[in-house]
Amino acid sequence: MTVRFKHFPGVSLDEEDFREGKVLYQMDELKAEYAWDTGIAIGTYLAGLKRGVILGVRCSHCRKVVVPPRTVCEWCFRPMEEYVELPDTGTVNTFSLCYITWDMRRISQPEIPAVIHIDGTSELGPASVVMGGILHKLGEVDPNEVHIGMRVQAVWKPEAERTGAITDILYFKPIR
Amino acid sequence: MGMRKVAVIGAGMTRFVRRALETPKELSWEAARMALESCELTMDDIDAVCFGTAPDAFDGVHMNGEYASDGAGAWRKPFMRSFVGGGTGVFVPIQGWYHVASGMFDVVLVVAEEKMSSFYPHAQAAFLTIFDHTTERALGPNLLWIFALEMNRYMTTYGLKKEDIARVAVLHKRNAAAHPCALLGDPNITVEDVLNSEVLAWPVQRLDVSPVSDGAVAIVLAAEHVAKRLTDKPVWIEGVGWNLDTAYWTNRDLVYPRYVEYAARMAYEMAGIKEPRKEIHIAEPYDPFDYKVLHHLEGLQLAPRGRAIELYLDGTAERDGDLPICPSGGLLGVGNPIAAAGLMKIAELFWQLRGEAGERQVPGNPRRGVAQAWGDLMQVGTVVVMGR
Amino acid sequence: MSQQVAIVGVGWSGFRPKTPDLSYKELMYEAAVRAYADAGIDPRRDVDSFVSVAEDFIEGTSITDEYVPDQLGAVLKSVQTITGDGLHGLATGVMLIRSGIARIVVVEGHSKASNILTPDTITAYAQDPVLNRPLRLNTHFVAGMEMHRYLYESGTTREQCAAVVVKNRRNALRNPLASYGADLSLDEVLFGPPLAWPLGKREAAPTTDGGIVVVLASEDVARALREDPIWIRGIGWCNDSPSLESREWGNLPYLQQAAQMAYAQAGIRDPWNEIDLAEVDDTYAYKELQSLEALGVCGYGEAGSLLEAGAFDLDGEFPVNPSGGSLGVGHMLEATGLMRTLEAVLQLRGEAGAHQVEGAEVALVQSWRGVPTTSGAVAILTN
Amino acid sequence: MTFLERDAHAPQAWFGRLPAAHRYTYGLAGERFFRALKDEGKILGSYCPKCDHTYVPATVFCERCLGELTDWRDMGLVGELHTFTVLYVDYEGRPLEKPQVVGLVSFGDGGIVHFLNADPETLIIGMPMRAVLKPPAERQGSILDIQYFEPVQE
Repeated sequence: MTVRFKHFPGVSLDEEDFREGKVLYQMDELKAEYAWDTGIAIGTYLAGLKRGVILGVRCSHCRKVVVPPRTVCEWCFRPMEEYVELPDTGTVNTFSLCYITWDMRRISQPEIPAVIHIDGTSELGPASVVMGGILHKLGEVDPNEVHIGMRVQAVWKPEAERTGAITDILYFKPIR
Repeated sequence: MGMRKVAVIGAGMTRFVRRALETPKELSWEAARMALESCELTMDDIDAVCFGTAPDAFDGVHMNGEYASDGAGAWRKPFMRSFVGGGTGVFVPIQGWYHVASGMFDVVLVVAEEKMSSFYPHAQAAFLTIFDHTTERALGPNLLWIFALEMNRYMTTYGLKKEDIARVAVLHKRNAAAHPCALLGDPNITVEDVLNSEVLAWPVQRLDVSPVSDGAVAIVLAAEHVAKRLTDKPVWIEGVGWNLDTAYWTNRDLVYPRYVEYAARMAYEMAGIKEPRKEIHIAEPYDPFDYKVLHHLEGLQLAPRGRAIELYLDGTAERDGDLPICPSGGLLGVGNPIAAAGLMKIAELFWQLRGEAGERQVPGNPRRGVAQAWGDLMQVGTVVVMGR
Repeated sequence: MSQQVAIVGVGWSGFRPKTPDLSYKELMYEAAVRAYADAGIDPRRDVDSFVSVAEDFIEGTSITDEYVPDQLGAVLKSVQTITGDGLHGLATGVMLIRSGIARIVVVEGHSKASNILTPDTITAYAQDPVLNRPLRLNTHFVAGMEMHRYLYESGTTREQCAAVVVKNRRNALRNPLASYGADLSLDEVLFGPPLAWPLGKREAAPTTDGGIVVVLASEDVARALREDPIWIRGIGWCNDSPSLESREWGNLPYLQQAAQMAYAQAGIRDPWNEIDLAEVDDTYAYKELQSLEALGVCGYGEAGSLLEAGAFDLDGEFPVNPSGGSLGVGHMLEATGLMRTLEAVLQLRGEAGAHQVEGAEVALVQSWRGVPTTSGAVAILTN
Repeated sequence: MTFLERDAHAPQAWFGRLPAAHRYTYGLAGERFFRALKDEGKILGSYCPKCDHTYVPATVFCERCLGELTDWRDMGLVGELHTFTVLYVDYEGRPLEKPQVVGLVSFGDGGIVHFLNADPETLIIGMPMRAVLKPPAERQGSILDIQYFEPVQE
């Protein structure tokens, strides 16, 4: 290529080019709103959260327990058999200390997203690649003390304020 | 029944830049035209067009494939856009491959384009909506979260050190200094620079990450009988593989990319490769973040689990090493216009295997290379093996 | 490479304007279970490759292919998403099998149109952001302009277009999967509310929800799986200029080309005589007539009078949209081509019930990706 | 097919949106086309000698052969009405109080899509239409620098 081509196209602009009117541009914003049907499994999961319960499901075939609920086991393609009320405790599988919001604003106190392996779900081991983990955040903890393997428990919103959402759990905090 | 042989016979690309003046159509056109010129074909010779671009949220056009299709040469041609998130750049040549291998087309133009700068104010915000709309988005996640979560799991499991992982970023950015299209090539960058860069989402720091960019890449694929007529240096697509893991990413162990392994095994089987480490001479694994390369090298069976870093520590990965890794400079150095970045790796192997990579040329007449991309919720692996 | 490709299983779910009882994943799962049972396969053991058709802004998710595998039994398998109509997905399956890399391929498409609260502004985001979108026009204007030019060039009348609606919604009365069966008079369509003159609101297909899964197999596998596979004898697809300014308006050259590609593979020279039924795009009523002409079923400007003469009726010489089409079944977004494929498969198996076309042996299926695109695909199926 | 039941108290739907805002550059062709419209009040086309095809608005590439187009031409302000519609719904799909008349006015082998300032009853496909531009001081380099097209008065 360097053998054949001497010139590569692509005109690079700077932010100043926009500010100073050197380039023409058009702004627009997408208006895209949805009411996603929650359906059987996730609808029931959300109803459980409103009650203060984390629901998992058990596969009718491989007996695996996972969270969040789904109607089919993705591994054996058999229907999930029943809901399982799980404890609101678990173990930190992995975490991060994040200094950037979703829209790239910088924050001084880090958010602590974590994958939390909920107790009572399938174990992750050398023979198994599946566990019942969920994405959430950690709170009431010194960022320097967070570690993989840390035991945590959900901190719920007051019952009256719960809406049937993953944010009905405010965060998970260390079990002391 | 033997499969129909398919060759790459031409390639072209734009510079990867932070903000391009060109529209997505124009970027696609610039790359497509170069690819055609490189093998002295015209649009009359093209039977079908395959197009790759990652989420519409970047370019900012619903059905972006349709919108950009004229720039990619799709006027009055069979045209399709395929889509496997970040894996798209190495998937779209696979799509081109099966267009030709099916016997339905002899010459196919493959174009990948991304204009991330259209997303305003910052492209990273587009990634909020890759998360599950009901169970995850309410937490306000960003893309850095999942990378950081995965990197932490990987580092902690194997006891890897950040200063070692930083050597990946250093090598790739140094390699990119020799790439005329590179956005972040830097011959003098050091491990200290990476370690001193801003912490975004620990353990991920600014220089662990590839830059948001705009750009396009195109290649031309041809069936064997056409390829042999058109060039005396065809580069064959010897193997293809792709694989998608469960969407429930929090139910998986992020320490190891099984989807990459499965995709690689599929491609190796087709290519007849039994010992990848010995039979592959150049690797272009996907490197949007430095630790990802290590992850992917392990999935590609080019290093034992937890030990890919050794390839960087002992010099194996360097351009004149035993297994040069990302001699292009990769996404970390050249830039990461998502789909285009993956196809850039295919173009790099094409140039390297033909001995046309100029300053970046890997010594020793390499005969075979592997390119790989990855995407979605740490979920998809796409692999292409090329040889001459 | 000369490998024939067959449809060995079909499954569906939903087919109602709203499906509030199921999430999109559950909708997909139900369709998949039916299709796998119909084909007699286990997805975890038997399927080599999966193809879904979807667009991000329709789903409300970026990189929406992420959420495909689990409910199809496709985890840790080869899965790809095509941002195209279901027929593009079908064509992808055909290519995968013909290349030799797969022997059984699953193609999935679904519509959760009822979950989209802002369909018009989403569609508008498909307009050119610099040339067209600043005018802030509802994208139906593209259909209004196309219909007007088509009527002008072809001599087709508004009455003939309205008659498409009457026919298709009557056909839908016989189809239990159709959401919009109705016995309308021509005047009720013609003098209904306007949308983009000359296009009336009742000439634009309403949407419906549903999931469709199709199982494809190579010839040897198909013959082993069932006695009555449906063969994909030809499949073609093509684009015109995407720009409103330089495309053709009265004709559909991309569809002509897609049809020629499919016909050449299937060995069809005389569509009118060699094809027994057609499922043809009717996103807007005029498109059915314009498409039939581009498909070479009749000459340019002739479809309207043939329609009026009853040729395209369920019991006519060349039944068109016996299912009720998008006007009668409901438009299923990217899944539309698969909805039409499903209908063709049921017809060719003789399982279409009250809207069965007697003795159907060759079916044509065609689809368009809607405004503002110029993307069409055609398939020829036989039993 | 499921063994699971839906909790009767389950929320029906989860409401959300896909937040996305964009800044679009006009590109190589758009920069030149719209600056000519803004500064000189001209509609430019570009000609492909290989395909004998004139693109309006001007593009830098020929979509037929992918050749680069360097022969740019002033197309004048009068084109021919190729097709039009009367639109009864607005951008969001709500009924319009005053319907919009919209058409494609052809120039060369392309044209401009815009509002038509005329009683639709008086419009005929094929009639000449003139672009009415905003005053120079109000033009910003946008398709809206054209206010509308209107029939050319005899």
